[in-house]
Amino acid sequence: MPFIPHTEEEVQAMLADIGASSIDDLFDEIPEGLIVTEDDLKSIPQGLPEMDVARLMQSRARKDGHGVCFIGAGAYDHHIPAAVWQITTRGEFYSAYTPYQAEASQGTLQLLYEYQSMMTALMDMDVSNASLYDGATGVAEAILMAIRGNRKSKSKRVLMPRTVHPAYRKVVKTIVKNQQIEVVEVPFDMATGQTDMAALQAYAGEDYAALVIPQPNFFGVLEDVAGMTDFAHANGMLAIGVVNPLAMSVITPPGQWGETGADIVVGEGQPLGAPLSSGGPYFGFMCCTQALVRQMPGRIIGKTTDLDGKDGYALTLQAREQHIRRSKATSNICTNQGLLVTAATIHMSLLGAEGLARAAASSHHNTNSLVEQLTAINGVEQAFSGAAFHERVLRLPAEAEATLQLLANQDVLGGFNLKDDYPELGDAILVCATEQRTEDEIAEYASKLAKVVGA
Amino acid sequence: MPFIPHTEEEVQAMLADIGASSIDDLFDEIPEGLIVTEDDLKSIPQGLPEMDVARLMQSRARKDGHGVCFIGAGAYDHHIPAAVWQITTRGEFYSAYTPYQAEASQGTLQLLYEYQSMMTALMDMDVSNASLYDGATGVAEAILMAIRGNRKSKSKRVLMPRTVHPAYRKVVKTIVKNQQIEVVEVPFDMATGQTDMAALQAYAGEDYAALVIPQPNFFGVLEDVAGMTDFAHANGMLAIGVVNPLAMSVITPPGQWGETGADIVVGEGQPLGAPLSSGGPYFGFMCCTQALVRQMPGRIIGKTTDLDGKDGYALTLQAREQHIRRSKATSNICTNQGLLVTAATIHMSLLGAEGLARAAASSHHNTNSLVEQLTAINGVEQAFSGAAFHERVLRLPAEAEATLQLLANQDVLGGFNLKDDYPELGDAILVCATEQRTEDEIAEYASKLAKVVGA
Amino acid sequence: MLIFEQSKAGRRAFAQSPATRVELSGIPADQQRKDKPALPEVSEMQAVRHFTRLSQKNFSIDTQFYPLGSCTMKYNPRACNSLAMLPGFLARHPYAPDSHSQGYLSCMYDLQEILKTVTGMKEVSLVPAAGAQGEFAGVAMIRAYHDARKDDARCEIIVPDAAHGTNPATAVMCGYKVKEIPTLEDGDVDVEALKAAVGPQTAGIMLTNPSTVGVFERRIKEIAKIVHDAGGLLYYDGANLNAILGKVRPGDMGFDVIHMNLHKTFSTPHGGGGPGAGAVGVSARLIPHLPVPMAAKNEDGSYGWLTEEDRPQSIGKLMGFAGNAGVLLRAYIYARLLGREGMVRVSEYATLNANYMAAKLKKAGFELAYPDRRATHEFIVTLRKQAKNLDVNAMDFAKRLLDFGFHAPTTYFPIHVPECFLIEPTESEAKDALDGFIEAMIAIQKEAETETEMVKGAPYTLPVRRLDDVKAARELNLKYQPS
Amino acid sequence: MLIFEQSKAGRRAFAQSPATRVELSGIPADQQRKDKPALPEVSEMQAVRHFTRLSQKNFSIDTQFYPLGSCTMKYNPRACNSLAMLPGFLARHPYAPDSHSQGYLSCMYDLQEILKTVTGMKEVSLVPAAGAQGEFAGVAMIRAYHDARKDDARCEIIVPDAAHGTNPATAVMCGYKVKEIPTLEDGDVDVEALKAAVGPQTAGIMLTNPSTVGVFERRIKEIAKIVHDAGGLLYYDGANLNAILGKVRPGDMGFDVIHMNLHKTFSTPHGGGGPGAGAVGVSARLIPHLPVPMAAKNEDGSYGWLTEEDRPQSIGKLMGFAGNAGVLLRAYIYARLLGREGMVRVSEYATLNANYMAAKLKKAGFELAYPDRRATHEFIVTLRKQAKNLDVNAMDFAKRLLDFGFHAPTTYFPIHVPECFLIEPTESEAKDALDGFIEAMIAIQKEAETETEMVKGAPYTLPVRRLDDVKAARELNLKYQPS
Ligand SMILES: Cc1ncc(COP(=O)(O)O)c(C=O)c1O
Ligand SMILES: Cc1ncc(COP(=O)(O)O)c(C=O)c1O
Repeated sequence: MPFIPHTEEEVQAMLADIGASSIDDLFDEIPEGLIVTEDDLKSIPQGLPEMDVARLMQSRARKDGHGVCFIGAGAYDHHIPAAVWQITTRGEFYSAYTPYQAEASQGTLQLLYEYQSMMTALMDMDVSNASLYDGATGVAEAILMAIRGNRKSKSKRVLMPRTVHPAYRKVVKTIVKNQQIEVVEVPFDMATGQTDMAALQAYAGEDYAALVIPQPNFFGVLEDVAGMTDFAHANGMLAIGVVNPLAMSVITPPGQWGETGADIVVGEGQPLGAPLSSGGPYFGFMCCTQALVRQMPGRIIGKTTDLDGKDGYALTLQAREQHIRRSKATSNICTNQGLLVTAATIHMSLLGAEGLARAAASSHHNTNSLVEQLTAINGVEQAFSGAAFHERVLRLPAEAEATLQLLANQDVLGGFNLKDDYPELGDAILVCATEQRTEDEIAEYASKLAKVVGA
Repeated sequence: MPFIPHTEEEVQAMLADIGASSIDDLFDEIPEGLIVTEDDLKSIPQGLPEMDVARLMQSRARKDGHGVCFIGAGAYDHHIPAAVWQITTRGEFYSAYTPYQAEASQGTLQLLYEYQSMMTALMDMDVSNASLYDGATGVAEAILMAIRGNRKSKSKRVLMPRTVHPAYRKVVKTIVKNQQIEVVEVPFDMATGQTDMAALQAYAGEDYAALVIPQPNFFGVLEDVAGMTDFAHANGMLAIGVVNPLAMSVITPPGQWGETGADIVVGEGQPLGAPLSSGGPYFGFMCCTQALVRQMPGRIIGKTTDLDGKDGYALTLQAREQHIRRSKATSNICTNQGLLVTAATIHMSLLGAEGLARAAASSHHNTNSLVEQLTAINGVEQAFSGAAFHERVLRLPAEAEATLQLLANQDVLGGFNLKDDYPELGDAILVCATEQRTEDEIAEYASKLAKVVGA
Repeated sequence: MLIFEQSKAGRRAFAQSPATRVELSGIPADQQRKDKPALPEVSEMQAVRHFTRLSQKNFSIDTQFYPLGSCTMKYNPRACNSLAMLPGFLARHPYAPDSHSQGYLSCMYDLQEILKTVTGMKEVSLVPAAGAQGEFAGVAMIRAYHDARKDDARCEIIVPDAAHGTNPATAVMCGYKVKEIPTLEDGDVDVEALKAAVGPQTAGIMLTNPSTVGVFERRIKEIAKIVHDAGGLLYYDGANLNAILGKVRPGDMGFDVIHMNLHKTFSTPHGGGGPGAGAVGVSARLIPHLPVPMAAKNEDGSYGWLTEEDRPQSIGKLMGFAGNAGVLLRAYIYARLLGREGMVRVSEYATLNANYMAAKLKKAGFELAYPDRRATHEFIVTLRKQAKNLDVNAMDFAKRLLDFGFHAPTTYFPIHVPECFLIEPTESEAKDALDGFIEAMIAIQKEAETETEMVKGAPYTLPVRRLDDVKAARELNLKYQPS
Repeated sequence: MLIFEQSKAGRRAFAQSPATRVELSGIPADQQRKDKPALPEVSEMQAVRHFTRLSQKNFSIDTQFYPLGSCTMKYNPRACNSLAMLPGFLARHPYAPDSHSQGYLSCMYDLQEILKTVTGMKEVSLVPAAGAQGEFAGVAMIRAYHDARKDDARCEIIVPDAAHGTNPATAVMCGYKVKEIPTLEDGDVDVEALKAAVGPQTAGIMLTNPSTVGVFERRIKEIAKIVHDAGGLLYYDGANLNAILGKVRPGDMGFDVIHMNLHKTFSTPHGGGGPGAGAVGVSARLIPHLPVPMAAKNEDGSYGWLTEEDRPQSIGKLMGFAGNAGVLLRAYIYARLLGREGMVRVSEYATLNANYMAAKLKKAGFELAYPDRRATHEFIVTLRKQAKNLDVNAMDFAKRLLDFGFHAPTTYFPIHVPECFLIEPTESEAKDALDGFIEAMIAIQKEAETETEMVKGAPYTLPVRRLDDVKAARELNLKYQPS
């Protein structure tokens, strides 16, 4: 029996010890009529040996994953060192659980402490938790946290620029709406692609718990993060940064925004060692100021000592969490994205600050050269004038969806179609070329696009 | 600098400790004119980041390995559990060396002891070594060992059936010829595909050190191993079995051949967990009787105890080996194929006797059904009448090489062309369908072959 | 030693980034980072060695028996890992067009179908990232259902006192008040208390069956009727699905919405704390509210996505993309390896193992929390006598078990049972492992009687001795600071 | 516990073999196996757990500093593993037609070219499975060369006394007699003795440079001339190539044939004892004798094989197929990661590390075997004084080093230096690791002086205490036998 080690003899011996005559007896407390019949399950396929499942999955995997990827929009095709996943999938990391027994989990715990140290360094923030589900849920948790933690505001309203990833805004809505929290959207400047600072100013003096600040924003455009952070603080709001962690190796990090820095920072950890993998598992990261640490959701690891005075690591501040605090917890999160954090920690150790900066700068460079070549095509134009990092919005002279499909048919995944989320932009797409894209691939995209749009 | 951890500061500090002013100084004992110039190496490509090398290798790997494999001929496309290589490539196995410091290598040593236990069980022999390079060199080593170890014979001649893998026979020749050892080939019966017992009888009473006995032989045909073993022993020769280890899960093992069993058994370990991988690394295995253990080449692991009386494992009988015995060693082998033995030990543990028998029987069954379908094609015939296991020789109604290439062009790798090695068989190929081949694949081969040979 | 303590300025893993550093052209100087983040600077080998050695400091399923109750720590087949990480799956961008996604989509569609059938629910969405998010999705759907009916007065979720902490926390996140009901002496929910608790304010009840006390809720149908009659819906916390997989279906028990912890029952790895996957299944009336996106089969046999447009009443999106895809692939692979016949065996042998351990520990003198009940896939031992008489509590037993090479069971949960061990062996452990654990418990009991202080000082054989949790919380040290 | 001791009749890893057992049709009953081989019967998880835990009992490069002299235990880049195991490479059958082998063949061709250039040889064959087989190929070529010239009287191979055991063992396997020549006080070969040894009976000499005593053979050109003048050929044992990679080329020194240990210099993993790869390179006159097959570039730019037919004077085939292909792929990947500039650095930093350690150990009072020489990539410490004065020998130091978390250097080799440690740090170790080792040596020296018995009882912190080798050889126990 797959994955069951029992021999018939053992089963009999065990039943004898239990005092039952069959395994079925062990289910005798289940009320009549509830036991499933064979017929109930017959639409589920029969079990297959590993060999057959392997053949099936190989044939399915071959259908996907081809095509040269110029899509970013929150998930990026960066290089991941081979060492990362070879170590991450070692049984001791892969098949352990949350380090409840600290002494038997020092591997995971020390690693998480190192992760927290790395994330705070990258963000220039005081503290970090040990992960949330993903970037989108991270924003939602940050908003809930800001509402709990903002002592200057009693409001359940937050300001959310439309330049935040549309999927994140949707997730935020799903998560916070039941708590009567109002998410007020702030428009963007159609010329620059930045949040409209004038529109933001209109909220000055009003009671909002927080302002969300994306950097770079969904369009790749850099926001006036200093101005926005200072605006928030001047108006009693907490500043919540939503950042691409790789970008923070070269772009001013949230801890340095404006006069005093952001209060909470969240984002999608995917660029730090998670393969594209259809969108998950990735991980959400969250950092905040020391003042807010007790409002933070998720696991936090602290350094301590053992009975002999030796250094060790343990889960700490558990009184924030659901398993202790139950209905008064900072969040319901329990299982997080530990293994991805393991990968990210190894990834950051292998790249280091210099390696991350090179990957970031090289991605930026490749996108620049992609944009240059694509905008040389008649009718293809940059949508925004604002300085942008690593991603760019282009207007197309043809229907965006059809154009992207024609490119895809030639195995070029040309970008993310903005039409559904930003109809005001017309036929516009978001493009991205990471450090993995070669000059040939970029030139090929340009030549294929030129043909497709008939230029 | 790739894979070099030194910082410039450290280099200076180290040079200061050495009392040298530059790294170049450290090479100052090298005679004038021998130091390589940049120009000397310029045809070697410059270093590439892992990302670029990955892209290169991925594009090269994609050129190979497609096609449905019906080739056997000494290397078989068997299922390997995913666990095998995930554990085998753990750093502690992968990046360790020969367990010279036994206390720091109990992982490898215990595993090798378990391997020896498994191989002796599978072969029903007294002892096993910890591997040789491959099956072919295993036969050569067995011959050298037989000549050293056969007390009844002073001869430097051995008998070698032509049914032994042709590549093995070539390797034997390369290795033993410089020691004036004569390898006398014994013909096979064109009807059965077995070694010609009458021809063998002709050597009765002559002084030969050993008779090599393949099972199954290169044609897949089962030899009269009992008769051959008893013949050898009756004539003062040692019996050297050359077997497919997977086959031994269902076929009479060498320890049970004839009256007293084979004396030495060698073979290719590939069917026990090594991927096809272009022919290597695989491993050669060798077992023998207790009487011959001190003549055996290669590492041997023994169980012993530590200072506290606790069980442990260590290299033993090292006095046979080159690092102790130098010019009088049983072989020059030093590095063997340890990691493949690691894989094989895990593989055998996962399959067990029952799993190996199922894989063997299922391969046999699939080959039977392949042969049935192929011989239904006009002009395609079985070459031999002898009972065969898992591989079969077929005569084709068309030129073998051209036929195989036409099949390959349709991504069917149809078998091994026997023409070069056995011209007397005409246009004949050796086919094989392991347990991994599906009914559909077999049917597809048949239908493509039918078209190719115009039937 | 921390990786930071191995850092030297200028050291790096050179092969891991582009060979040259290019200019950040177009980015204004004031937006560029001035300082260099203090990440460790180590060579590739140093990183590999450091993390390889760190890993060795963990207990895990691949190395130890790990009977952590409520967590279903069973064998994670290695094939699930290698097949989910096939290059084609890893390379698929979440926004790749359907034409480049048929492999992945077909797996997701098949998985939805399998989960529907094995739980008896009408439709399944795979989006939630873990159990707690599945709970959120479930309760949010209950709310969406009442809202859609303008049944606005329903502001309470009923939760048994034995419930997992995520249950009340989730209810609150969905804007509900929590009403707790007690557990009876025999482990069943207090149905009388439930009757008293329900009313027009009742949005629903969150239950798990078998419950977190390790027994099957025998009056489940009656409970369902009480709640449904009051106009509430029933939520099933699928954390304990391993106990009944292929044996009883939540849909048949009357639940309206369930989540499944695929990282438990479908054996995707726990990864040191995640990722998980908390797929949700619903009865017919909640279908419109399921979170999006979901995999769908088109008329031409190809696969695509169902989105907000197709499901305007959906509670919406829960994750940035479509959920923990790689985890879902592993669950799918596991499901195909097991097949329908294998699923039934999961619950049967998980139950056999738990009942065997319970019986043996009881014989050895340990006190079961529910001695007159069948154990399900897990059961509770209470060490209150040991704590009282010997001053050796559940934590001491837990730490000492580590020295015997066993991960401790879940301790001090459920919270209403004093000094408890929640023990879940799972179906993948052999009798030898169970016997070894039982012997260790007996040995520790003896030690507790004769060498009390020794037991209270455990563990002794791990990388660290017992750690000071209080200090960790009082003198917060949450990141490396160079000294 | 052995895996056999976890076995239970009837247990297995069910997913790992076909679901049903089919008949062995067509095979006569007397050829069918009657008994069931006594392999362990365990579940998949038991096997995974057993071997995962076993692995943890090893020291390895990924976990420890491993300065095993003559073995070049350096970092094995993880990329080499994952890229060599790409599905396309793993699935290629060795007899696949060239049309299905262009990826593999192009890598092999490129590798041959790189190795040619970096060694200064004229052509390279990749077939040999390890260093010793490379030696065999080399000496067999020397023999083939003399034979082809009918120069039949050459029956001796000269070998320095410091040579690795494989050198004399190989010469004998090739049918030669071995003549040893001594090493001088300063570590160089005794050239006068060499002059006396050569003659019409000389087939060749086997050398490694730097030699196994860790110094560069300064009179190498003179040696080459002496041997060549006598009509012999020069064989280069490439085990120490790491010392001179990209710095000095054996071809330029006058060697006629060399082997390379790709598992050393090109960092393919040692795998607990292999597999290796012992590629051979030759000067022009030996080209016809190289072992087959070799990768070749066709005129149309495609790749193919050179076989016996193309090379009728080849010594022939050495391996069943074309060698340890997966190891060769790893070496190729490593070569591409390094590039030409990286190769030079290998020898430079390997040499820097060795000289640094030698200097520091000398300052700490340890006796170097060749104190007046530059160290190359390795060097020798002799503990003869410690053995004599304190009764603590090299083996004791070695075992005690294990307790400090360092693998011991090579001990008692080369054999002519008493109580020696041959220490090879390699270029991939950081100064911190070297310093740690040096401190451990100093600490052990102190212990040896004050706690002699303690040192002699080491190790204490490993899975076992010191093992009884004599018992292992006397009471041979080479396999599990159920008790
Ligand atoms: C009973 C119960 N409910 C819910 C959960 C929460 O699941 P997750 O950790 O996947 O969020 C758990 C997990 O431990 C649990 O045991
Ligand atoms: C100097 C020297 N020569 C030859 C060899 C033999 O190489 P291999 O072990 O690859 O057969 C070794 C390996 O240890 C060596 O150190």
